[in-house]
Amino acid sequence: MNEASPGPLLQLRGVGKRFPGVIALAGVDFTVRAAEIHALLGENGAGKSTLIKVLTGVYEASEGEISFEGRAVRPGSPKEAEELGISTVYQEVNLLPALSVAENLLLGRQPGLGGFINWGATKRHAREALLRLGLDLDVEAELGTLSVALQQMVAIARALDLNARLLILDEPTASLDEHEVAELFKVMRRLRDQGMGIVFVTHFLDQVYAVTDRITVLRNGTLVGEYLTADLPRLALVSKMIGREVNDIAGRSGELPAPDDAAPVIIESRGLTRRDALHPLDLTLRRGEVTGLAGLLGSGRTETARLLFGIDQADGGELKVRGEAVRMASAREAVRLGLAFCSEDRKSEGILPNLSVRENLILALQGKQGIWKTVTRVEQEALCAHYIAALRIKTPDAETPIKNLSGGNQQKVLLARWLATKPALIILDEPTRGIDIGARAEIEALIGRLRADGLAVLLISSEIEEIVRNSTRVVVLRERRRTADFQGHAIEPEALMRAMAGASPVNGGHS
Amino acid sequence: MLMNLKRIISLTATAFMLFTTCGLRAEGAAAKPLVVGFAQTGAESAWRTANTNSMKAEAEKRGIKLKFADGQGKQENQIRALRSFVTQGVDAIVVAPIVETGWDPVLREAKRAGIPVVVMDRNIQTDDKSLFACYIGSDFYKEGSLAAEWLVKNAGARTRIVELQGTPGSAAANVRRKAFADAIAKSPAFKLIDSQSGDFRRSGGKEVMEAFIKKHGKEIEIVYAHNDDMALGAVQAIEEAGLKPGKDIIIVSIDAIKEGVQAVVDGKINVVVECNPLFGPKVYDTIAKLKAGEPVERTSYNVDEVFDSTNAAARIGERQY
Amino acid sequence: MSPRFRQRIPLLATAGIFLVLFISAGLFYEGFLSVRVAVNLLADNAVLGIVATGMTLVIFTGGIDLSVGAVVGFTSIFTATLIARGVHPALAAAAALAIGAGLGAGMGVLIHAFRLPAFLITLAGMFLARGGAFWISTESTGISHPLCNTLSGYELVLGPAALPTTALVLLATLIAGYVLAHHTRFGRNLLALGGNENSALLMGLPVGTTKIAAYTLNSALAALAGLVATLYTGSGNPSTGAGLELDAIAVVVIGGTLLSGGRGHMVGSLLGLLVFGTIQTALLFDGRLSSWWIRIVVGLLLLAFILLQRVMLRGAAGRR
Amino acid sequence: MSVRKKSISPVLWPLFGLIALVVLNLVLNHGFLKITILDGRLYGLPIDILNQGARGLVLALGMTLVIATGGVDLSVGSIMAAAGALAAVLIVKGCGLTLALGAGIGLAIAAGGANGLLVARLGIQPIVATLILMVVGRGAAQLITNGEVVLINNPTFEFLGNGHFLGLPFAPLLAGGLFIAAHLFLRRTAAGLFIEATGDNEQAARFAGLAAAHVKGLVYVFCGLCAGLAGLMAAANIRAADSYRMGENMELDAIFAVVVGGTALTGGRFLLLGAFVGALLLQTLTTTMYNLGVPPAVAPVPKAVLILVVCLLQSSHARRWFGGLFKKGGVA
Repeated sequence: MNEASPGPLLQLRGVGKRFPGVIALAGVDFTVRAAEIHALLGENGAGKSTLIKVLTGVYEASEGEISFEGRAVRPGSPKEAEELGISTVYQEVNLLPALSVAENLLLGRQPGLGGFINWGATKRHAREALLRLGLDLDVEAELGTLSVALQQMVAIARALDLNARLLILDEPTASLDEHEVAELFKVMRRLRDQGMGIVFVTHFLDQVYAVTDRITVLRNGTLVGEYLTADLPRLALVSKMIGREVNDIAGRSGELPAPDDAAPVIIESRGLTRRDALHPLDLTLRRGEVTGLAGLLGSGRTETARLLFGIDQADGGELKVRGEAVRMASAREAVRLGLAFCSEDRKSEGILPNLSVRENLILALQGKQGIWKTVTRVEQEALCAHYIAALRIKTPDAETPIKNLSGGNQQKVLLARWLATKPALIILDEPTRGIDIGARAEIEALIGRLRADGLAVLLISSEIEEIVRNSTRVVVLRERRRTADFQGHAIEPEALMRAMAGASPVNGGHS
Repeated sequence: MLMNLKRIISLTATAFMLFTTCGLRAEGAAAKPLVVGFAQTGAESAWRTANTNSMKAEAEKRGIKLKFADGQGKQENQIRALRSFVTQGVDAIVVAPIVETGWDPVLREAKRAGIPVVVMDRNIQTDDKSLFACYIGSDFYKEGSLAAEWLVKNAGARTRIVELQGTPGSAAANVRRKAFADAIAKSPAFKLIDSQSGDFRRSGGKEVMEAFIKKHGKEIEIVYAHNDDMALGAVQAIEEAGLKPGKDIIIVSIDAIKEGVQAVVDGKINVVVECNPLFGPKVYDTIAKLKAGEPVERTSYNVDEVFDSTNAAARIGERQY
Repeated sequence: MSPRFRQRIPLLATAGIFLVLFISAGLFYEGFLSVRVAVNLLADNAVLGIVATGMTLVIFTGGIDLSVGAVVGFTSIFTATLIARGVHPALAAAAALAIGAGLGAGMGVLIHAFRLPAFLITLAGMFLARGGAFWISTESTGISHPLCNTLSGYELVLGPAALPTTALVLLATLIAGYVLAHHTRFGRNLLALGGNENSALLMGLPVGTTKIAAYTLNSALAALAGLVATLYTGSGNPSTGAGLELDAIAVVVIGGTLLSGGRGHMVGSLLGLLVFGTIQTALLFDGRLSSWWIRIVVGLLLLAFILLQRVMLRGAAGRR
Repeated sequence: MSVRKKSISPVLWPLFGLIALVVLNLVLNHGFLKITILDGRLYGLPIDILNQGARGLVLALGMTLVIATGGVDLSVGSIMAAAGALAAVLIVKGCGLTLALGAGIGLAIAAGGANGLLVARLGIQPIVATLILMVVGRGAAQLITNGEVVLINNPTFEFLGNGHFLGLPFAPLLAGGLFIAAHLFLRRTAAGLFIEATGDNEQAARFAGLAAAHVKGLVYVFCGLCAGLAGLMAAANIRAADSYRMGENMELDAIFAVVVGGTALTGGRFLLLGAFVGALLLQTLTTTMYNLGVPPAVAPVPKAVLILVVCLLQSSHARRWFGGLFKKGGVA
């Protein structure tokens, strides 16, 4: 360690956070020094968000110690954290688009007397704060009229203006273009050189290597390790994030058949694209095959699924279902064409929390059949009984509200919802996320059965082994583009990881 | 942002001023025909509609330009209308006040502008009698008394009364109630056993009467309704109770709208005391006198009659409303 | 410049519509373009204007208050009855304002602390206030007190215009409302809260206090409007202000303030009030149209404004 | 309804309230529940409550479905007035009864469609969207009748509001029949499921392939239809269309009935039976006022108290808070 540097700016020791029934964070150590940019990395559910919320006082840590500038602290609210000198710029720009730039910068602490605002001073102050970031903006303009990148900059300016010594940037680059990212990095470097500690959360590995000094990796709520960026090869990083050393990853299941180019095509996309979501994509999904869609978070996996299923509409390209061109205008149409989609966001896009397991289970089938052709009560109960048994759904009975079930069982009900529609293609977006190991194995077994039954499956997962174990073909996406594809025995974890990481020979070379 | 705003305000203000001053010059020119502003309470009953129509039709007949304002049951709207009439410089104002108080400030403005105000139908409470020229009204007190007198003469042995009040707080309801109470107090045999508001509405009269019948049963011998609409509602309720309105239960009502008189002819209502809504002729006559500088009666009443089985059939043909 | 201009379109549109309305009414109706009409526009809409000012603050937070009309009625009969019984008007007014503020604070606490829907809670508040008003008296009560007479007789003469007390109170309220909404931290916090409660919380703003204060202030302003109504008519009437809450909401929405909160301008509410008042006055000058046309016209204008806002929002979303 | 054992409980609250009111009335008036047979039809205070409450019941039916999708419809009172006015004017003009009724209902459906369009298609908040028609609708009603109370002399039409069928009052039979028909339609077809799914989680419903926007739009159409029918019933009840007062504040009563009946304003699971009981509770409350001699002007106060109690009972935050209070009190 650099001897000249003083003690760490921020130090976490054994910090944990429990929610009823869930351990989101366990015994994590995390150290940020002044004048460094520190990447906090991990796949979904790794505990990054929880860690940040603990730091900013949204959550209170269940255990462990936090010290900031050498003093033990325990921020109780975002305001307290800010007063300490810890400022955060959140992933979603948490500003108010209807208010002016100046106001967003200074809301809650506008200069003035007795609660009255001195607008002149406010504007001057805002202008100066932005100039410090090298920005010359019209501070009276409504924030919403600015580009997202500039909004992001305003958020950073707001955070800095609080006399921050530690700046947390939670995925600030998710919606920025290359040029904007470069501008942001310039600012970040300048701030670092001024002695600020910056925590940078991102899922773009290129950016990690472009701007950070140090990396901390989390996985499943625990610490994997802290590394100097320069010392950690890209492939090694990916393997740490994903949780397996490259050599550990289990091989492919021997049962997987070879891909059959003669198998009937269920759905085929040519140049399918949507602005800010996906570059033109060609994809062919065939009967009796599991196509794995691999890529890191933000690579365009979910966006692909949403376009295929008609949730979002494509800006360009064409889509053919069983050889016929379709304009996928809504999910309803997708269901009618025999598609099914298990979304990764179970809570907001999957379950109807207050309705029963039975109602959740038959919803898609009933939606497909329309209002008049009802699934009779007897059929409903038969379906429930069948799937509860077949998928081993643990529920007191079919009438229990689904919100009372565990995540894994909710997931199985949603799977059953789609299987009941007898789809030709099922898109599974992170089907095993947040699910315990037993249920995971069952779902993987189910995927195999579906393939054997002649369904086309599009499997989206951030777990490489899951893709490797279950897919007959794999398409890799990186930065919203298809970058590679693999078939049969070529589907190897290391190759996949390389494709996902976009490894340059220098970094990936020595593994 | 602020600069823009200031521009909007100043622009608006300038335009405003510009046109206002233009307007000032134009104000002098007076219209030839007599202009009368009429602030009506609303259109809450058939009586009210007849009243409005009388005012409108008579104005047309006489070549008077009538500015009609419907208060939609709100005093605020009526005051707004009055002030607007003052601004417009009408020759005379007629107001049918929705409540008795709260008119002094706006009447003072009219007085200052030298516009005579004729208060119609309901009266106004004020200490300053000079605020309006005269009151042409329905004598609510007399109506209530007439209804009670008819009962004293014709009710025979029947004495127990339920009352269907008008809208709480309205002059008609307050005075008709008081007059009736005063009158029957003189005949101790009569007893008011229950009283509720039917809001001058037909549905209100029906609903309250239904409740009364169930509550008091055969005890009810007489119904006194503050208007025909409620009486007609009560008739329905009584019929549905299997009783014969007008026979099993005596019904006394006020207003004498055509349908009410018809009910008397049919024997369903025993008596209706007229509250003549046809104010048009008398109001315009008075205004003409005021304009000519002739003296007018301070308080005058439309002649109200009593229609019962003895004369209803003969007179039903004359009813215009 | 263009985006700044764009964000002011609703306000400019309202100002434009007001001018078009006012001028065309002036061309149609003789005597319409006069100082008196302009003054009356303020004096006759004072009650509505004061209520709309308070409502603007609540709508800024994304809330709604249905109880204001009833609070106006309650205050009116409450003060009149007290004065008629010999209580000094100033004391009666202070008591009425305190009751108004208390009711608002109570509703605010229920809405914020128990996350209850503002719609239902303020509906209950409306029933309570209206019931209370009629409980005090079902009949209107005239008041006669030297102070009241002085106040209601007072006029501030400015050139050709003579502004009565009611108009002055309205102007003072509007100015105070404007300063509060646009020149204090509290006012900006209201908008922040309505824009995104979660963001406001993360920015460290006092969300709960602000929300409760908004309802308190609004009810206090409704009570003030009740006092003005009492002064305006020189009498208390328990049914004053029936349906006023919807007029106030309409005025605020016409003024370009978003009912979902987070976006709006106090000047818009003033313009909305002027549009509303101009329509009513024009109809009175016409004197032939039946009053139902006013409802239809106001409703259609409301629709037009909401659609305009919708288009603007879509545009804003599309650019992102 | 017995199938749904768990969902009965929210209905119990208004049911208790109803029973309490009935008991109160019985104490004050022993004949409260007395039903006799008069001219071959049932007769008594409970029958009146049913008869007068029939309009409220029909409104509450439509409102339940709107609220189940997370919306609200403020325009029902005005739609009532407009539909009643149009039918009355047409009858008076000598159009056939069928045409008049059809026109009234048609107008109401169109109004509901307009609401649905604004809410579901243009994404305008339900309160604002329906406020427009609340204002315009009443104006239109007055325009149709020219501000007058239109008298209707048509025995067939009157049957809708006052008639008796096999000795039973027709209006509540109609309302009850509608409830049963609606229940059968909603529960025997998938409509009920679609509505609840849309209200519970609109996004998830859309992801599952439901046409959530259509569902939202259609409930407003149905609500408009119910309002139109209620308007016709109100006009028939008093043989007159009072465009000025008909349906005044009925939207609030309807919302109230639905919420008291255990359907949350946030949408999702709806309880037709609860709304039914809620509407009856409200009418019983009104009749109780008459019975107690409470001036109608003060009648809003008990309503306010009821709303507050129901809101607090339904709020988990409030329950937790009071629970904590109770626990503390218990320990001390």
